Amino acid sequence: QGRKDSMVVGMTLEPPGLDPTANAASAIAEVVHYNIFESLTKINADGKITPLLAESWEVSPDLKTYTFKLRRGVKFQNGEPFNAQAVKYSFDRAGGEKSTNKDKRTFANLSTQVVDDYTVVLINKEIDPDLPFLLGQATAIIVEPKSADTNATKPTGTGPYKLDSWAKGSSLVLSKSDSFRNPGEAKLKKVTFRFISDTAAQAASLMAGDVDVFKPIGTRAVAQFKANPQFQVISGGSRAKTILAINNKKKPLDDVRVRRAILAAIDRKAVIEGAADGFGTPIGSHYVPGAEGYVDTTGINPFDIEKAKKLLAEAGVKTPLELTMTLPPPPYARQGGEVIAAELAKIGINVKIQNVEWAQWLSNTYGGPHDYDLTIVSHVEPFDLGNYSKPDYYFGYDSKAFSALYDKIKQTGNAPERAKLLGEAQKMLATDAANGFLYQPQFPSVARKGVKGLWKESPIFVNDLSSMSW
Amino acid sequence: MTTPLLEVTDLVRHYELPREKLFGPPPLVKALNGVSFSVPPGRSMGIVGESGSGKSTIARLVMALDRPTSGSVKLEGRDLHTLPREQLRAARRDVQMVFQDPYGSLDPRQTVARIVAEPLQALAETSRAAQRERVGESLAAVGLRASDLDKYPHEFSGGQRQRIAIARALITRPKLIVADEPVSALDVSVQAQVLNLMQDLQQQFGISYLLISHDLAVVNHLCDDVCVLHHGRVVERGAPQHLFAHAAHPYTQALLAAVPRAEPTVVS
Amino acid sequence: MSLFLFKRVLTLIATLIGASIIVFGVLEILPGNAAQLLMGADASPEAVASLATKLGLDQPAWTRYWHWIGGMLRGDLGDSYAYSSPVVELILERLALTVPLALLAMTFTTILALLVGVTAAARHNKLGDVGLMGLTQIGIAIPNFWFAILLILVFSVKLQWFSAGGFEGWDDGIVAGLKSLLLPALSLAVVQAAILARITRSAVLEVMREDFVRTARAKGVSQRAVLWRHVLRNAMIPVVTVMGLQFSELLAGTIVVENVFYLPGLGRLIFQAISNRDLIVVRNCVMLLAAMVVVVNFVVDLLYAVIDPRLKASDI
Amino acid sequence: MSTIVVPSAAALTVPGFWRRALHHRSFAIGAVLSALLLLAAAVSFVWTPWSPYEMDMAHKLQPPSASHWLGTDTFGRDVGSLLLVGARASILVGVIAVGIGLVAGTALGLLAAAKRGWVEEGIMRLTDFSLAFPAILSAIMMTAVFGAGIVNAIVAIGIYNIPTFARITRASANAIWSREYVAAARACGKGTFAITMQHVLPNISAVLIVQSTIRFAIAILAEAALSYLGLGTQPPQPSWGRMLSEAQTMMFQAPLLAVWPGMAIALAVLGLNLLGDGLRDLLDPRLARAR
Amino acid sequence: MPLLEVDNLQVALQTQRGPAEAVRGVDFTLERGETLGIVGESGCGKSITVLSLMGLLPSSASVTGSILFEGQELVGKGEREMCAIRGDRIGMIFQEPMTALNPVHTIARQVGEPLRLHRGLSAADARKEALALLDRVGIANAASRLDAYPHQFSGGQRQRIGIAMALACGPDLLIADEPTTALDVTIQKQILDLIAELVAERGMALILISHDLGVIAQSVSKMLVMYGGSVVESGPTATVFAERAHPYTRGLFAARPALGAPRGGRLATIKGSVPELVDLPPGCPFAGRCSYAVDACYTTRPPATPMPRGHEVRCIRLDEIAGVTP
Ligand SMILES: Nc1ncnc2c1ncn2[C@@H]1O[C@H](COP(=O)(O)OP(=O)(O)OP(=O)(O)O)[C@@H](O)[C@H]1O
Ligand SMILES: Nc1ncnc2c1ncn2[C@@H]1O[C@H](COP(=O)(O)OP(=O)(O)OP(=O)(O)O)[C@@H](O)[C@H]1O
Ligand SMILES: [Mg+2]
Ligand SMILES: [Mg+2]
Repeated sequence: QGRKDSMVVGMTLEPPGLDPTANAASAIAEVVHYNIFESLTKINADGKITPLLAESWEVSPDLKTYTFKLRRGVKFQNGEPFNAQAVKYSFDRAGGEKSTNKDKRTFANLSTQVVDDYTVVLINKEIDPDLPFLLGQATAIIVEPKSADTNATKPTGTGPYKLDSWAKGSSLVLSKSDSFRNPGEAKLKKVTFRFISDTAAQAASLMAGDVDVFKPIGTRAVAQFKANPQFQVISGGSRAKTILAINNKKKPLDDVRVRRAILAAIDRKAVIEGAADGFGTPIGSHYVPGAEGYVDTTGINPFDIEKAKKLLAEAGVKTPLELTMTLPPPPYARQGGEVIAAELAKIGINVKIQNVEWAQWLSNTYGGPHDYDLTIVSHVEPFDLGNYSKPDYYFGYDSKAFSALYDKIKQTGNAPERAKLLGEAQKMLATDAANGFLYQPQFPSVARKGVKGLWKESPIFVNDLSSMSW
Repeated sequence: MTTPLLEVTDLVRHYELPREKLFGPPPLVKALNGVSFSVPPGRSMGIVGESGSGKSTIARLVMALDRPTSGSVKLEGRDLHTLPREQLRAARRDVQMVFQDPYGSLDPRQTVARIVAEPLQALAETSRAAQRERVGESLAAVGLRASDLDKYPHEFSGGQRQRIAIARALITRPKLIVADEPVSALDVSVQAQVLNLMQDLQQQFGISYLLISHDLAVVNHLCDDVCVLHHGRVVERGAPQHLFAHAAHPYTQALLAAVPRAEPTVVS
Repeated sequence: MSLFLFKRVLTLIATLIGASIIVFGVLEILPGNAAQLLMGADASPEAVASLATKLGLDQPAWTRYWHWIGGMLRGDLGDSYAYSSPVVELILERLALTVPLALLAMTFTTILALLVGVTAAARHNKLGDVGLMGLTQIGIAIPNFWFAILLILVFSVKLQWFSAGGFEGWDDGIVAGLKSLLLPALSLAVVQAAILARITRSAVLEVMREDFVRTARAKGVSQRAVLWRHVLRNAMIPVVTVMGLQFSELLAGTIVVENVFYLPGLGRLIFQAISNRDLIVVRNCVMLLAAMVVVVNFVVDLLYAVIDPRLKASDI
Repeated sequence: MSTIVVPSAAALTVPGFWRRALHHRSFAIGAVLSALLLLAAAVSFVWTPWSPYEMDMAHKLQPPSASHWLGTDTFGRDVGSLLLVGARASILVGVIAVGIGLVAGTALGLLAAAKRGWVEEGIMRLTDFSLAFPAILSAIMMTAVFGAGIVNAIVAIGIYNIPTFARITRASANAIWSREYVAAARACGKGTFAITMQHVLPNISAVLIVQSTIRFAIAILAEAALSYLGLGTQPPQPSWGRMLSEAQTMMFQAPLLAVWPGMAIALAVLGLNLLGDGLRDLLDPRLARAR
Repeated sequence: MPLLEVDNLQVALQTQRGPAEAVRGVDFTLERGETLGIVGESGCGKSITVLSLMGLLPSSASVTGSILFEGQELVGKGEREMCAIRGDRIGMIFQEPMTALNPVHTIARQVGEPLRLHRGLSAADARKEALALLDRVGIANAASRLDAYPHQFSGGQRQRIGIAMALACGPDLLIADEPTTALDVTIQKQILDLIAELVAERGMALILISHDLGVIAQSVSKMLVMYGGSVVESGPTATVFAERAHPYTRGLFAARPALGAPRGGRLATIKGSVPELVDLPPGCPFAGRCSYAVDACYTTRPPATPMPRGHEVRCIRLDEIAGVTP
């Protein structure tokens, strides 16, 4: 290949701005995180947390106080130095009143104290053993006070890359930052992101040679690349959970037997095939393989149509039962919905599919009145069992037992103990059929042969460009 | 003195053209500039003149299809343009029209029976059967057969169509038929048939014609009186034989001089 | 001329006022709001609320309407919620693609349609005519996104002559820019060209029946020359009318084609802005489209006068 | 068109109509294709080779075979069955969208032609105004407000048809109003409404029929475009447009999947266009006269 | 050698109802400077006859017989060669002055076009010539109106422009197909006078078509009376007018209302109406409407019967008719 120092990366969605602390779109992090902006810690492909802007950290035994030693000699791209003040500014800003940070609540619980220029202490109001992970996410990037407000259009970070140009709607170019502390680390001089949402166009762009890497690519486009020696297909797990959310508050879905019937009617394999073209691993609860304390719960509500029918009858539900399924735009939801609707039809549940945009889904299904029976969505937050302890959450799952168990998990710092409790929580959700747990999606990427350093697993959605090369 | 059948007094009609300038009056076409004449009952009037002299405009005004800028059209003493709608309807019984184009004046979608009965529908509510009978009579009067009742206009020749149009005009037993160039679209041999027919009907039913034509000979053949129209004014009027023999107005003279005589003048 | 212009300007203003009210009203009842969407599902309600305040979404509709109109009159279209950059910039960037794309597509449409239409008319009812008209029937029946994919398959993937999509702007030169617009323009043009070719054919046939064609031939002008020199210009009135309507169809068609060729155009901007509830962008874009359609129809009327001298005196 | 030829629908009642129709090539082909479209939709109510909703992941994306004549789709459903059932949606879209445009547009156009003056001016400005919003755009806005779905898509397409029909109706009706037979009817004392119903409407009906067949075809395509954007027919209800847009994502792996609905649309549109062309010829009075 | 020699010209047209013989055996000759008139009612084949001279028949037409123009056969001649003759050697004026000119070209361009085509003049030269021509045909102020468009002229003026166009290359034969039917009597007179003047001036041959006997009487020396695609009577104008040998000619003359005739007289009519070409009997086309017709009339085409003074009539019942004075 002639162009050893540049690469074109295809992405499905365009970021609506480049400030991950102001906007939740995951496309922002995929462009800027670890490339332009950095955080104290780094989450790696295998899920391990390693130092980044922090050199090391210590945790107090009560898991509430963290002391971070910061890396020295780091400069922002506008020449300002990186130090403890910048860290305090960033975290206070993220938790502050005017903050539009998606994790505002996390930061509001933190109080940041500057010990010296290169030491900060974080005091957390709640116990959260995952804090080092949270601080490795894009919402926890360290910004420079003077440039912070213009990060959306002129991002200024400490990372190995800086924004070169952005043709909105089309492509965005990052080039190597001269002020980066370790000039040899990034091998690519120039990386272009191209935004292509149409699945067929994604495939075409790869085949026509317009794009070197597509990450992640629409699952429907993958098959043809598997057999093609010019390309490599990479796919790995994530922390995401694609579920059929069931409104636990609505009749007759408030009856556990009905929910179990629904789960029993679902053939997860078929759903994975239909919704994600096979790119997924079945899950039985709101938890994914590879996460701390995972247990296999897929056997708790296995695919069994006869049982499903019996359960429905037991619950006294008159068939056909009419339910609506509200589906947001992504293909996994639209396609998965079609499959599940067909499956539920077999046990006498007539599902009316209602396709909505994200805006509607957010304001009516997820937020506000929780006006829905069934919906399909992928929960990408790594640790979000806590949502089942909130009766107001859109699941409407209201279990005293689970809330108590979850409180206990939060208080527990001891790893094996925690793992055991987490296992119990998973089983409890599965037994209660709190939702239709479907699968852990795998996000396939397609790249030209010769592209190296692509992350296989995706614990978080980033493109770590400094690891990539030809 | 009896009231004339038709009395046209000082008829003026100016057409406004679309405005060309934002401010300033729209351009005017002065189609008629004060035309007066009258037609006594049972007599026929011809109107001749070159193209654009306002002949058809007179026809439209007499038929109350258009409103005059000023002046009046009186039919048996009633001013058509001031009559209330109901009385106008009744007055229309007495005046019917025959148009120039035998292809365009019959609705291609309607049967001959419907076309001919149209004036009846609009006026009095006679029964279907009675209507059909009258249509039959009317068609017979113009020399068409009852079997033609259910045919469509496209099944007839030009001359036959003009007969249908005349039958339609006859059905209300009108006192006046306004005929705007009724034969100029027809072939010479057919033209003679239609002219003869019109003449017969005049004798038979005592109908008056207001005959509009640019062919002097046609007018001469059918009318008791002729008006020569020039630039929206009547420049000369009188009995045709007399007028054509002793034209006084230079325009009439020019008109007459231009008519080619069917006497060979070119010798090889 | 002045009266005509005056009427036109009035129409334009009335259209824009109407459009502004309709667009604003329609978008008001869209469920969901930009703040929630920008912050995502997991955002805390506090964050969403503070963003809404920042964007001015918490003010009454009335105030926002006047704010928008007032801003527009001052030449300030506001800032996009999603991109947090001025709408003017966004739109101008997109226009730099969409307008050339629509013009290029219109050019293809016209050339193809005239060639096919006139050729078919010249071979009226012969094999060539029937064949070409059959082709246009097929052209009309093919959805443009489908044809677009086909073009990509052949010219980008198989032959690799063009890139499969994308647009790098005009900085690399006109040729490079046009090259990336070629396939999209073609896929937009095919359907419209098929329609226009049929119109052209029947208009040409109609004109060919006119007396002056026989006059021209009686002068010794050959059949071909009669067609191109005498007939075509006379046949252009209905053709140009349809072209005017097609231009707005083309603008709308870009929404789909820009999606397939991942072009940063106005159509896609509107489509995305609607689903992002970036209403300020939608409002301004729709106004722009409406204005463009009115202006194009104005140009069409001017063209009439260019084509047909009879219209000069009275209509313009 | 500079002059609108208004064919006579009287020809429809002419005894020779059907005989001539059979000998008219494009009418005959068009009629057969349109009949097939109707037949497919009708048959799908009582019989399809497979259930169009029955998924079979084990047999997805199969090439045409003896059991699945046209192969299977991404969910392992039988494409042939989907195609049959999909015809229903396409017909529905066409009929209702054209119906809305035809009824409302024709009424407006007739009113404009009959009343002239400022009524006409007003109606025409209104249609100008609505033409400034392309169909897809208004459909996108409508579906955004009222939710995606076939009904809203149909209504949006139908509304877009209104100004088109209004303009055509007005132009043709104006031509009729200037005919001498209308003057004759007026001379008989007929009112505006009676003339509109008895003379104008019958005489422009042929134009409207032809335009309807064209608009019908365009509506099918518009539904396909909306489905491509996810705004048309909603699953599990199949429509050709939706099949096509779904197949579009599989163009590289299973190109045949896009060919079937594409061909179905093309044939239906072709049929309707031919039918319209044929009707125009058959209803032309000049041809009828030469019978 | 005569300028034009037409022998047994037959034209068949493809119509909706099958083939129609629009022209069935027309013969005539025309010397240089001679004027020929053709009369007959609508649809009798007048236009088709002259269009076949120009090679401007619809593509569905098939022509047999012979047309010798200065000795060269025009029937079957290629399009290219016909283009060279049209507008150069043969000029033509059409009926409708309102539509015969291209509305979107200036008159200078239209009048100059044949000159540029056949004489290879430059645009400027053609324009100069056009000016001279327009002056000649009596367009007032021609110099200032060269760049005007047809719609800016009156009907009579347009017909003059049409004449200028036909005369541009000084043709040997001028064909005028009902050049005045659409015009007023006063203007008709001007135009006919102009044509007569020009023909005399340039020594051209003229074929003038009209359905108006008056026009024919005043403009031409020889005439043909056509009916149903056939020439039923021909000869010097004065003779035909005097003799009116054919029943149709008689009917035609009698059907015209005469100016100055006393009121109340009835017009003589020909029963029936003009037949359609497809319905014509194999014999005499007029048989169906002729009061003298016998069975033979329907079955055999009457031969041309020569009469004194170059007069010819196609009728087998001449003897019976001769007794009745016209
Ligand atoms: N609706 C109209 N608007 C404007 N001008 C009109 C209108 N109708 C007629 N005119 C003009 O009025 C004048 C007289 O027209 P009219 O039709 O009465 O003439 P005419 O004598 O019947 O002519 P022709 O013999 O050609 O039928 C003409 O100059 C014509 O152009
Ligand atoms: N293009 C054509 N196709 C078929 N038939 C035609 C065509 N042109 C003329 N005809 C028929 O040929 C016959 C002779 O037509 P022609 O034009 O020569 O008549 P004409 O004597 O010039 O009549 P008019 O006085 O009306 O001009 C008519 O019956 C006409 O219907
Ligand atoms: Mg008139
Ligand atoms: Mg003729």
